[in-house]
Amino acid sequence: MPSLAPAGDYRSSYREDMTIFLTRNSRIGLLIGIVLVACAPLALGRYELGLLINIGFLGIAALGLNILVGFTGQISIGHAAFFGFGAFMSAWLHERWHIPVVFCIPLAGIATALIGLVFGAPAARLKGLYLAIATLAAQFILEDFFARAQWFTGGVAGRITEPFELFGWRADREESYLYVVLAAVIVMYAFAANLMRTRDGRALVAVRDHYLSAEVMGVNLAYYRTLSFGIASFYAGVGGALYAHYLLFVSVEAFNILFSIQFLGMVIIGGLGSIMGSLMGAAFMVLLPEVVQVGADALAGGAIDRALKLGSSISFLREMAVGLAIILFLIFEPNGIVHRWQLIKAYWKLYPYSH
Amino acid sequence: MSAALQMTASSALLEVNNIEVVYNDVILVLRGLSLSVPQGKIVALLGANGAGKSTTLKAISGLLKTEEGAVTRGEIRFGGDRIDGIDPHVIVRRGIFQVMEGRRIISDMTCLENLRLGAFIRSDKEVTRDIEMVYSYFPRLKERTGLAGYLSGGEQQMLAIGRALMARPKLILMDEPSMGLSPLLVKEVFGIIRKLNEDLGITILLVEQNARMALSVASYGYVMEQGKVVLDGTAEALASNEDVKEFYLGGHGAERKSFRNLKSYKRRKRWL
Amino acid sequence: QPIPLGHLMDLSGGTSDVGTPFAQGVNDTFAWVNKTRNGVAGRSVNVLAHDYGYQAPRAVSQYQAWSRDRVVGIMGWGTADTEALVRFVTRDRIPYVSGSYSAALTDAAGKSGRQGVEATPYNFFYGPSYSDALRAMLQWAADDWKAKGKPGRPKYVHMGANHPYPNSPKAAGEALAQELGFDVLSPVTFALTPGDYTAQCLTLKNQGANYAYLGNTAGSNISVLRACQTAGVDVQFLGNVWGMDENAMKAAGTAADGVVFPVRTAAVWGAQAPGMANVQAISRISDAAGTAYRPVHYVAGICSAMLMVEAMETAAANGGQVTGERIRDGFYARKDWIPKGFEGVCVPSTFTANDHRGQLNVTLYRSRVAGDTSQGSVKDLVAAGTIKLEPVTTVALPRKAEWLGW
Amino acid sequence: MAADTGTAVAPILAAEHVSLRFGGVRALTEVSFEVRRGEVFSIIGPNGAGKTSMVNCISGRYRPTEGRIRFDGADITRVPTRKRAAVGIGRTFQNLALFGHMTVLDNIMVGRHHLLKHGFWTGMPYWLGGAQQEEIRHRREVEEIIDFLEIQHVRKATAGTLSYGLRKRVELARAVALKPKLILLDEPMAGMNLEEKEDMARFILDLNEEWGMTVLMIEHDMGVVMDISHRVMVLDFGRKIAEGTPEAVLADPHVRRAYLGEADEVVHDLDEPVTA
Amino acid sequence: MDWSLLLQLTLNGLIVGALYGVVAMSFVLIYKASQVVNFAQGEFLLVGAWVCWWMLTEWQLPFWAGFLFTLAFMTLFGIILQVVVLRPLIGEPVISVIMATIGLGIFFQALMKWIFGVFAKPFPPIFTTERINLLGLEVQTVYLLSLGISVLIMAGFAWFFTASKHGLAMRATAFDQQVAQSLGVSVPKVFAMSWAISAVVSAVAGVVVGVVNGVSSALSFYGIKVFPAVILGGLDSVVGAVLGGLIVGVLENWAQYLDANWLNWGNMYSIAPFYALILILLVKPYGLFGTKNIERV
Ligand SMILES: Nc1ncnc2c1ncn2[C@@H]1O[C@H](COP(=O)(O)OP(=O)(O)OP(=O)(O)O)[C@@H](O)[C@H]1O
Ligand SMILES: Nc1ncnc2c1ncn2[C@@H]1O[C@H](COP(=O)(O)OP(=O)(O)OP(=O)(O)O)[C@@H](O)[C@H]1O
Ligand SMILES: CC(C)C[C@H](N)C(=O)O
Ligand SMILES: [Mg+2]
Ligand SMILES: [Mg+2]
Repeated sequence: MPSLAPAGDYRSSYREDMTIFLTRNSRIGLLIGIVLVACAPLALGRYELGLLINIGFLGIAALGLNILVGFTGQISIGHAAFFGFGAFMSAWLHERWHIPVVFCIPLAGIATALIGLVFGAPAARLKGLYLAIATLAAQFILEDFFARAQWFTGGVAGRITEPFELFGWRADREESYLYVVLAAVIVMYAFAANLMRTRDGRALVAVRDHYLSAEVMGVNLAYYRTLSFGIASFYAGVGGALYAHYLLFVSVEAFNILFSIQFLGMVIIGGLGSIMGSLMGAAFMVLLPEVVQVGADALAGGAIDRALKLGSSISFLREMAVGLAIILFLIFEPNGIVHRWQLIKAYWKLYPYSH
Repeated sequence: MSAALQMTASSALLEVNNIEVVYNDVILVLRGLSLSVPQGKIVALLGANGAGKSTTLKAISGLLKTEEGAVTRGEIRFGGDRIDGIDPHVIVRRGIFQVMEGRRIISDMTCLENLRLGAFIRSDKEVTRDIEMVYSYFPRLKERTGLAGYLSGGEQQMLAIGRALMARPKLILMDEPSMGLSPLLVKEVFGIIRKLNEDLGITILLVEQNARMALSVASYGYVMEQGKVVLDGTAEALASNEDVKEFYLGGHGAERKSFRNLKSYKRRKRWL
Repeated sequence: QPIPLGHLMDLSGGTSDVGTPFAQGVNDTFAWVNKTRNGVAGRSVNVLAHDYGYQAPRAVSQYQAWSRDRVVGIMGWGTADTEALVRFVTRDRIPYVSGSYSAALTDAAGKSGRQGVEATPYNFFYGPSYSDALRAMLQWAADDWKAKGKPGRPKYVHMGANHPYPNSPKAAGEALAQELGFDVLSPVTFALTPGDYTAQCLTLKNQGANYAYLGNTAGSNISVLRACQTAGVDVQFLGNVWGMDENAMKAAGTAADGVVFPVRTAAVWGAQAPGMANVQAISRISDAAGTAYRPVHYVAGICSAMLMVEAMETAAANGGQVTGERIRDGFYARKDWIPKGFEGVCVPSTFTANDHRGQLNVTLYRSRVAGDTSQGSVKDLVAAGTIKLEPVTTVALPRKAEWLGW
Repeated sequence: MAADTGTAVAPILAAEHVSLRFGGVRALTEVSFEVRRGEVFSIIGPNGAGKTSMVNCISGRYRPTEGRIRFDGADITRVPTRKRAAVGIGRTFQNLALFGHMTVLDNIMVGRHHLLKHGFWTGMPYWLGGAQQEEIRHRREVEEIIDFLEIQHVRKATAGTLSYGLRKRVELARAVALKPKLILLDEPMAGMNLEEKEDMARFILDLNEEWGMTVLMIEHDMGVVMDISHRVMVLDFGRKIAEGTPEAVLADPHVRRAYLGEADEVVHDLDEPVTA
Repeated sequence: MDWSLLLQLTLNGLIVGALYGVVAMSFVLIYKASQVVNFAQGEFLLVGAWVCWWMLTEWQLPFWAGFLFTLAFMTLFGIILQVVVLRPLIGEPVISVIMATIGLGIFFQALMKWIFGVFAKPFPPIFTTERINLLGLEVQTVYLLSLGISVLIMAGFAWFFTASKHGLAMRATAFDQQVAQSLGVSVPKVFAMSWAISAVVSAVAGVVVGVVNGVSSALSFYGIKVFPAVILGGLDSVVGAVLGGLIVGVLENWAQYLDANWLNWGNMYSIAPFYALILILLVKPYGLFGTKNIERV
C-alpha cells in the first residue's frame, strides 16, 4: 500500500498527528503568506489591494460554499443571495440600530446562518439535484425579497453603508480595510479547518459519502444536512458583510444568479472539499477578468482590436473568458487548483522515483 | 518459466503478456503479469485480497480506463489481436464480457430491462429466446417484476450472470461470482458456469475466493500475489499443491481446520 | 497632460439596447473634441470608459477606482447607479452627467424638502427629467382624449420594471394624471428583458386602459408592444425617452406604430439643421465610411458630452484649473445653453445652483411604422419611409417649485 | 461448543413476531428469536430469505410492518436509526458502505460520533473549549481498534482505494468504534479467501470473547458459521424454519433441502471431521 | 372574478407552457442520460434561434429551409459540444459536468451577444395568417404549430425511453457509466446522442419563441424557467416535464391575474413558479413523477 504521507514525517504524539498542517514547511509557508499580505500596502497600489480584499471576502464566502458542496455534497445555486443577505443585514443593523460595524459583521453572519437554516430545511428531505434546484428557487425568492423590502434593503435603489470603524480607527481605504479582511480570513479559515477535524465536520463528510451508513453511526442526517446550510450561510453572511463595508453600497443587483454561479466556479476551480482551495478559487475568479482586461488593453488599437471591436466588447470577452476558464479547468484539472498543487509537491517529494 | 508460456499461443484465446498496471499515474498494481486462457476452457485466477485479480480482469476488459488506471507495459491479445488500450465497449463487441465484482446491476431498472441491456450489442431476433433461457437457469428472476435494486444480494448476482449470457460472449471474465451466495446457489452457479462452458462453449476466466469450487470447475489455474503470478498449473496440480491447500483450500487432505482454533498465531506464507 | 474623465456605459446589461448608441455618441464626441479641437484648453481628454453592465454595485466599485485616479468628471448612465453615487460625487466634488434623467437628480441644493431626496449639486443631465417628460405626455394625452371626443374619464396606467429607472416618474405621473382627470389603474410590472408579456397585455386589455406609460427601455418595451398587438389591446402607449427609437421601431414592426414619446434633440439623424454637419463629423469617428444610421440616443449622447466639454472649457478659461468645482460652475455659466456648433441639434438647457432641471420644453414625437420591417437596415427603412419619426407637439412645462426633485 | 450463556440471563435482543412487507413482497413473516448476551448468533438462509431485512429492522433502516424488537429490555421498534448507535447497536453492511473519500482513521472516528460531545460551536475554536483534548482521547482508543484489526499501515489511506478485504476490515473497525453491545455483521466473510476468513473469524471471536460484544452475524460460509457461532437461526422465504446449535440446525433435513441443497459435494465440506 | 380573462390567461398559459414543456423535455433527456443538469439549455435555445434568424434574414432562405438547416446545425452543435467539452469529463463527478454546462452557458450567452448584438431582432413574417382566434384569445400561429410539435416530440421521447434499446442504454449510462461500458454501450456515443437531440429540440423551441417575440439574449431565460417545470414533473420523467411546463405556464398567468387584481406586488408572474417549486418539493421530494432513489444497504 503506497502511502502518500510526506517524507520526513516524524510525528510521535497524537496531538502532533492531528495538526492542520502536516509538515513544518507548510506551516511556515502559511505564515510567510500572511506576513506578505500584511505588508502588501507597502508595495501595492490601491487597485491591487482592492483585488486582495475582494479575494478575501469572496474567499470566505466560497469557503462556506465549499463546506456545503465539497464536504457535505449538497449543491447550492443560491449562495450569492445569502452573501447579499449578510451584506444587507450588516448595513441594516448599523443604520437601524447603530451597532458598531465590528459587531455588525459577525451578527450579520449569524442572522444569515438563521436564514440559511430556514432555506436549508428542505435539505433534510431533498436529495441531490432536487435540493440544488430548491436553492435556485431560494436565489430568486431572496432576490425578489431584496427588491421589495424597502425597509431592509433600500429596495431596488440599494442602500449606502458605512465604513468599518474600531475605537476611532476608520478602515475606509484599501490600505486599512485589508487588515480587517485579513483578520477575518484567518479566523474563518481556522474555524473551518478545525471544524473539519472534529465531530461535526466528519459527520458532514460522512453524510455526503454514504448517508445511510452515517445514520447507523448515529449521525442525525436531517440535522447535519441543515446545519451545513447554516454554516455555509454563516460564511456567506460574513463575506457579504465584509463586502458591504468595503463597497459602501449594497444593492440587490449584485446578488444575482450569475454571482451564485461564480461562487460555484470558485469552489470547483479551487478544489472541491479543500479548504485552502476555496481561497485559491476565489483568487482565480477575481484575477481572471483582470487578466483578460490586461490582454485586451495590450491589444488596444491594433488590428485585432479593430477587427473584433475589443473595446466595446470587453464585457462579453470577459464573460466568455470566465466561461471558457471554467470549462478548460474542468477538462484539464477537474480536481481543482489544489490538486495540481499537491501533485507538484508530490512530484518533487518523490523525485526522481515517480512510481 | 511458468507453464503459461509453454502453452502454445495458437490455442490461447486470450493472452496477457507481462503487463504492468498503474492507477492514477502513481500506484503500481500489476507488475509484469502474464497468463493465458485457452479457447473453450475455464481458467481460475486465485489470490489474496488486493493481489490485483480484479485489476487484471479490468485490464482485459478495458474498464481500467474508467478508473484512472492504465496498462503501461506489456500486451493483451484476444484471438491474436491486441486489445489493450481499446475502449471497453469495443472489447465487448469483440466478445469479452466482464461480470464485475459486486454485481453492479442497474438498480432502477427491472430485471427484464437489465437482461435486455445485456443484449445491447446484439441486433438479432433471438433476444427474447435467450431471456427465456436465462429464466430457465434462474427461475426466481422471472418472479421478481419490481426494480432490480430491491433484489436480494444473491438474486442480483444471478441477474449479473444472466446479463452476461445475454451478450453471447466468447469469453466471460467472472469476478467472484459466488460472493454472497448461499451454498445451494454457489453450487448452482458453478453448475451453470460449467454448463455454459460445456453447452455453449464459452471460455471463462474465473476469479474466485472459493478456491475449492473454482479448481473443481477449472482446467487450469493461476495464483497471484502482489501483482504477479506466483504459481500456476493444471487444476489438479494446484489442488494437490501443499501451499495452495494450506492457504486457499484450507485443509490437509480430508481434514479441515476449525476457524475457532486459529487464535493468536499468524501463519502467512509469501511467495515474494 | 491629459484630463481624466470617467465614462460609465452599459454595453452588455439590461439597457444596453439604448446604452450602446448613447455611449458611442459620448465616446465619439470626446474623440472628436480631442482630434479637431485639440482637447479642452489644449489638454486632451482621457476618457476612461467602463462597461458596467447596468449593475449599480459595479458602477460604485468602478467609481471608487476612478476617484483614486482623480477623474475630474464622469459621464454616467443609469438611475440606480447615479442615485447611489450622489453622495460620493458630492463628497468628492466630481461633476456627473448621467444618462439618467431622474427628477431626484435635479434638486441641486436639496431645498425641495422631499423625503429621500438629497442635494445633488454635482449631478447634471441633458434633457427633460423623466417626470417632466411624462407630465408633458399626460397633458398631451388629456388633450388627445378631449380632441377625440371619447366619453367618460380616460384610464391611465404605469408600466415598467420594478427598478429605480422606470419607478422614477411613477408617483409624479400618477399624481398629475389624477389631477388631469384620468382614472389611474394599478401599475403593470414587466422585466427589463424581452420576453412574452401576453399575460400583462391581457390584463391591460381587461382593465380597459386608454393611455399606458412604458417605463422600460426599447428592448423590453417592444415585447410588450408586440404582445399587446397580438392580444388586440387598444391603448395609446406613451414611451419613455429611452423607450422608443428607430431600432425599436424596426424590431417591433407595426406594433410600434403610433407610440408617442419624447425626443430630446431638436433634430433626428438625417434632418436638416445647422449643427448637423458636426454631428456627422463626430459620427465618422467610429464610422469612417459615413454610412451608419444613428438613432436618437446617439445624438443625445453627443449633446450630453458637449455640455461636459463646454463646462470643462469654461473651467479652464482664463488659465483656470480643470477641477470638479470649476466644472460645476461651468454648467451655470450660460443660459439657454446650446453647445457651440450644435445649433438646431441640441436643445437649449439652463442650470442654476438650485435647480438642475435643464429643460422644461418637451418635444413629443410619434412613431410611424408602415409595413414589414424585418428586412433591410434601419437606414433603408427610414429612407423608404417605412419607419418615420413624426413630430407631434412641444409642451412647455412651467418651472413649478413643487415639481423640483420629483 | 455450546455457549455458557444460560437462559437465566435476559436476552440482549429479542424479535417478537416481526413481519416486514414491501408492497406485495413479504420479506419477513412473523419472525421471533432471541439473542443471548455474550453469544455469537448467526442467521443463515437462502438468498432473498430476509436476513439482511432482519438486520435492517434491528439497526433501524427498516421499520417492521408488524411485531416488536426489544433491545436490552427496552422496546426499540420505533427508535430512530441514528439513536440506535447510542443504544448500543453497531453494524457492518453486506455491500460495502464506507465513507469512500475519508481516510480510514476518519472513517473510524465517525464511529465515535455518538460518544463525542464537542459540536461545531466548540469545534471551531478547537484549542479552546476542550475539543482538542476530546479528540486526542478518542484517537487513542481508536488506535487500539486499529491495532487490534491490524490496519495500522492504511490508517491514513483514503478508504475508497483499499482492496475489498481491507475495506471490510475497516468497516468492522468503524462498527467496533461505536462501542456497541451488539454488533451486527452482514456477511463479513464474503469475498475473502481462506486466510482472510481465518483472520476475520479470529477478530470476531476476539470481539466476542475479549471485548465482550454480542455478535449477530449473517454468513453463507457454513464452515465459519459452524465453527464460531453458538446458535444459528435459519430463514427461508421470510420465515424462521429452524433455530438451535449449529450441529442441530445443519442436521435438519428441511434446512438441508432449502439452503444447502441435497447432500452432495457442497455439503461434504461440512461433514468432514474437524480437527479441534 | 373575471372568467373570460381567467380563461384567456389559462389558455395563454397552456400555450406558453407547452413550449416550456418542450424545453423541459430536452433538459430531462440529458439528465436521464448522464444525471447532468444542463445549465446551458437556455443557450441552446438562443443559439438555435439566432442561427435560424441568420439564415432567414441574411441568407434570405425560405422558412422551411432555414429551419431544417438550423436543426442540422444544432445536431452538429450538440455533437461537437459533447466531443470537445463533455467527453473529456466522462468519469468525473456529476457536479464537475454541471459546472461545465454552466461554463458553456456563460460562454455562449456572451458569444451570442458579441456576434449578434444586444438588440432584439424580429423574424420576417412566416405565416400568412399570423394569428388565430382561439376561444377569444388571439394566438400566434407558430404557437399553435409548436403545440403540435410538442405532442410529437413527447410521444417520440416516451417511446424512446421505454421501448428502444438506445433509450435503455441511455438510462444505464446515467445510472453507472462503468457498468454501461461493460455492457458494450459507448458512453461517448450515448452522450453525443443525448446532447444532439437535446440541442435540436431546444432549438425548435428557440425558433418558435424567436418568431413570436424576436430573438434576443433574453431567450436564454427559458433555461431557468425550465427548472420549476422539471422539478414539478420530476427530473427524470418525460411526461412530468411536459406537465410541469404546462403547470408553470398556467401558474405564471394565474399569478399575474392574482397580482393585477389583488396583490399589486408586480412580481408574482415571474416568482410564483419558484414558490410553487418549493412547496411541491416539501410535499413531494421527487416532484410529481420523479423516481425515488433506491436506498438499500
Ligand atoms: N481505482 C483504484 N485506484 C487506486 N488504487 C486501486 C484502485 N483499484 C484498486 N486499487 C488498488 O490495487 C490493488 C489491487 O486491487 P484489486 O481490486 O485488483 O484486488 P483484488 O485482487 O481484486 O482483491 P479482492 O479480492 O479484495 O477483490 C489494491 O491494493 C487496491 O488498493
Ligand atoms: N427496500 C426494499 N423494497 C422492496 N423489496 C425489498 C426491499 N428490501 C428487500 N426487499 C426484498 O425482500 C426480500 C429479502 O431481501 P434480503 O435482502 O433481506 O435478503 P437476504 O436474506 O439478505 O438475501 P442475501 O443472502 O442474498 O443477501 C428480497 O426478495 C428483496 O427483494
Ligand atoms: C434606460 C437607460 C437609459 C438607463 C436610464 N438612463 C436610467 O435611468 O436608468
Ligand atoms: Mg477484486
Ligand atoms: Mg443480504
